[in-house]
Amino acid sequence: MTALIRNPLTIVWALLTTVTIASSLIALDGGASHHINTTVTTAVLLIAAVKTFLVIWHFMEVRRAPLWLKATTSGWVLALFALLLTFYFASL
Amino acid sequence: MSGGETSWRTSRKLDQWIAFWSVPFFFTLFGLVFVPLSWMMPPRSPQNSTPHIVDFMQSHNLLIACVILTLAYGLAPVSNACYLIQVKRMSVSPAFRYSMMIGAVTGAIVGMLFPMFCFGLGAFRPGYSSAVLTMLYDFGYLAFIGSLGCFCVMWMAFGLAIILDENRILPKWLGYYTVWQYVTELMAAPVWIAKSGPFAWNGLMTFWFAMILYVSWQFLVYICIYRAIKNQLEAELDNAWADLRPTVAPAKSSA
Amino acid sequence: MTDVARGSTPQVDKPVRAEARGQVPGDSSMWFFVIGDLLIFGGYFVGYMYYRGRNHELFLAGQAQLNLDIGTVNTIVLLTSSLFVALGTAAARVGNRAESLRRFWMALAFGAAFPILKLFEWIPEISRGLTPGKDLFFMYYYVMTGLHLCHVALGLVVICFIIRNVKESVAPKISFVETGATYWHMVDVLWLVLFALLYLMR
Amino acid sequence: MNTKGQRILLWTAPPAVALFALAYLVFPVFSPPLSPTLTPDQVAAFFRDNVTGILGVAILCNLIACSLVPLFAVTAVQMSRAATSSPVLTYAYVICVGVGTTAFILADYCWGMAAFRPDRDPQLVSLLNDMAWFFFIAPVGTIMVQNLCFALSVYLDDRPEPVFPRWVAHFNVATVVLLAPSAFSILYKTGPLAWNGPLSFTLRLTTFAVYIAVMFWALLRAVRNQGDDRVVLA
Repeated sequence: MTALIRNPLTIVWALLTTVTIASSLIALDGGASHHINTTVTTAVLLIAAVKTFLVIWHFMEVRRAPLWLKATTSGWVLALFALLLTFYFASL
Repeated sequence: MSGGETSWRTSRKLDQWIAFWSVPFFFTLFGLVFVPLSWMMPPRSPQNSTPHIVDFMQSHNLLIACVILTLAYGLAPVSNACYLIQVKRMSVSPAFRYSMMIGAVTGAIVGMLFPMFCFGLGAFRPGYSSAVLTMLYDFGYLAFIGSLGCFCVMWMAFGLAIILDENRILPKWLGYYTVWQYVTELMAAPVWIAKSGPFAWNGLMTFWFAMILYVSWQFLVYICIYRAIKNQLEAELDNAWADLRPTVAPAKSSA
Repeated sequence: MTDVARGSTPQVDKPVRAEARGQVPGDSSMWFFVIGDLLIFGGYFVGYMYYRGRNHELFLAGQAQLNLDIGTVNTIVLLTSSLFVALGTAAARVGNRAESLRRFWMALAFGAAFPILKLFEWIPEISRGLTPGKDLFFMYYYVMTGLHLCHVALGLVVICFIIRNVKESVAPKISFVETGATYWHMVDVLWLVLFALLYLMR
Repeated sequence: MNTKGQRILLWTAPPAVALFALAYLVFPVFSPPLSPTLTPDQVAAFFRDNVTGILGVAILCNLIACSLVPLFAVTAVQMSRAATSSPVLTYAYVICVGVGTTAFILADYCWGMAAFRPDRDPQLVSLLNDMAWFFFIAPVGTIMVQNLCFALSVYLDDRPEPVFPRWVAHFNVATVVLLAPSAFSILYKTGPLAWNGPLSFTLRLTTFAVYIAVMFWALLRAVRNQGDDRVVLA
């Protein structure tokens, strides 16, 4: 069982879980009254980007993949969240 | 012309090439009839005002479009047959072919002929009330864009056949690409609910994304089938036995 | 699509350890599917953000009705299931079939919890009249989470196939296990973005 | 391989044709064929006066709508025996038969619907009647492609002794030309091309009747000398 805990994947998982809870808390108190709150949105989206990157990099083992696969997947994460943020701020 | 050989007329695969080259003709005609001729596509908004709908439904071009389509829509089964013969060569059960065939039959009627006639009927007789014309307008567009199930089963069967096939008649990534067509059908379901915005029948999410994926898929499938026909060995053809033993004719069974 | 497979690498002679530098985990045409799916969903997400930009109040009002707790728990459930899939793949790669099997059963258990929690979330909402036809936000909410749920359902089937493969064959086909794992992680990635867009952003 | 099955299916065609002829003769809408120029009120009045006749034939046609499918099925089997490089023509033929028969059934439904409650708003009765005529007369596309596929399979047959004589193929191409005008019935309300005009109505139905008779005879001959070789269609 201890092998499980010290496994690097589990550490990544623990990080992901805590970050998820953190982003939920940010969303909860920051935007409880449910009106536009740019800090909450940027924080939440950036956290989601980090989480996505972690899952792709470690769980999907893109860490050991050839360069083109690393570039495509991380390129997707960056492009997507950049687009999301630009559309968000453009609409304010 | 096709096949590259000078004597395409005597090519042993003439029936496949004729069926194959009828497909671009049909799709170009399809595109010309729907877009420039009758302005049915890109779809008009479900929010249009009644006078606008009545005016569109009374336009004579719809009738001409209807005539051209009723003459040419028989070619849709031919394009489906092109897919079926490639699936027949795959190492998969005939069940995939038959479900595609049944999907094709259903799709041709509910997805093409019936909506086309809805528009034709609107334009055929000036006397109809705007309520009837609006109903035909809605029915036409919803049947065109909202016919989901028959195409779901076709793309699912085609995609799965390609993925499971060991003879690698068609490339595996095309199988996954075909499965996405299934996803776009799911995405088109909300057209029956939303009357405006991105989920209406002319919306970004349901129509335009699906159109981008479908048109690109159609080109890729078409190129892959061209290669599949071209690379098929002469010995594998169904008529290969015909010139070997003229007298006895043991047709190859392929149950 | 960068990876138009000129015939994917034959699965038979693939080296067992994927650690060899520059080795694509799993079948390369599956990566074509994963990248394509990410692109399609990327398009849907950007579409969502665009239409949200045109009517913030409607989306904010809709979000107020959502159940954030189940959303968060669901995210953690999916992450845990993804962890066990990754651990199971690692165990299968070193040939420890018993351990790998246990981990994949755990992954299946957590994975199956996701749709159940999703129903616990949807049914009260629908009975409160928050149906897809209510407004644009709920249409997006049900269509996107619904489409994702279909991916989860397919993913659960894939995990069952992995379990069968690991349990029955003496030397489990590593590339098949990796392919299934890649698909499941993609489903997890899509949910992470969906969770942020639908539940958290303001 | 005995061809008893095919022969039985073939011999279901003559009674089916007899029933279709009966339906044609008894159907009030066809004697004489309703003119497209009738106003909705006249159409509604016509349906009110002939409810029993129309409903009777609508039910009969509903029952026998697919009675010719066995004949087309045997045609598909014989086509698959032809030595062409692939069964693409046979598959296209089968799908066309499916689509064509469905169109006929939809026409029958619309007439039945119009006669079910003739006291409906005349506009709706007239719409249903128009729709029925559209589905009955206009969709010749599939029958044309069907016959072309059949003709092609005969022309491209590499067998030492072909399944069908070549004149059957020529005949099928001729039917395609004869059936084509009725697609234009959508454009006109009067004149030869209107749906009750000689070109669209009489020519089309006679061509179809002759087509069925000729195909029946040609198929009988083909099945008889099929001898012992197996079928490719599977």
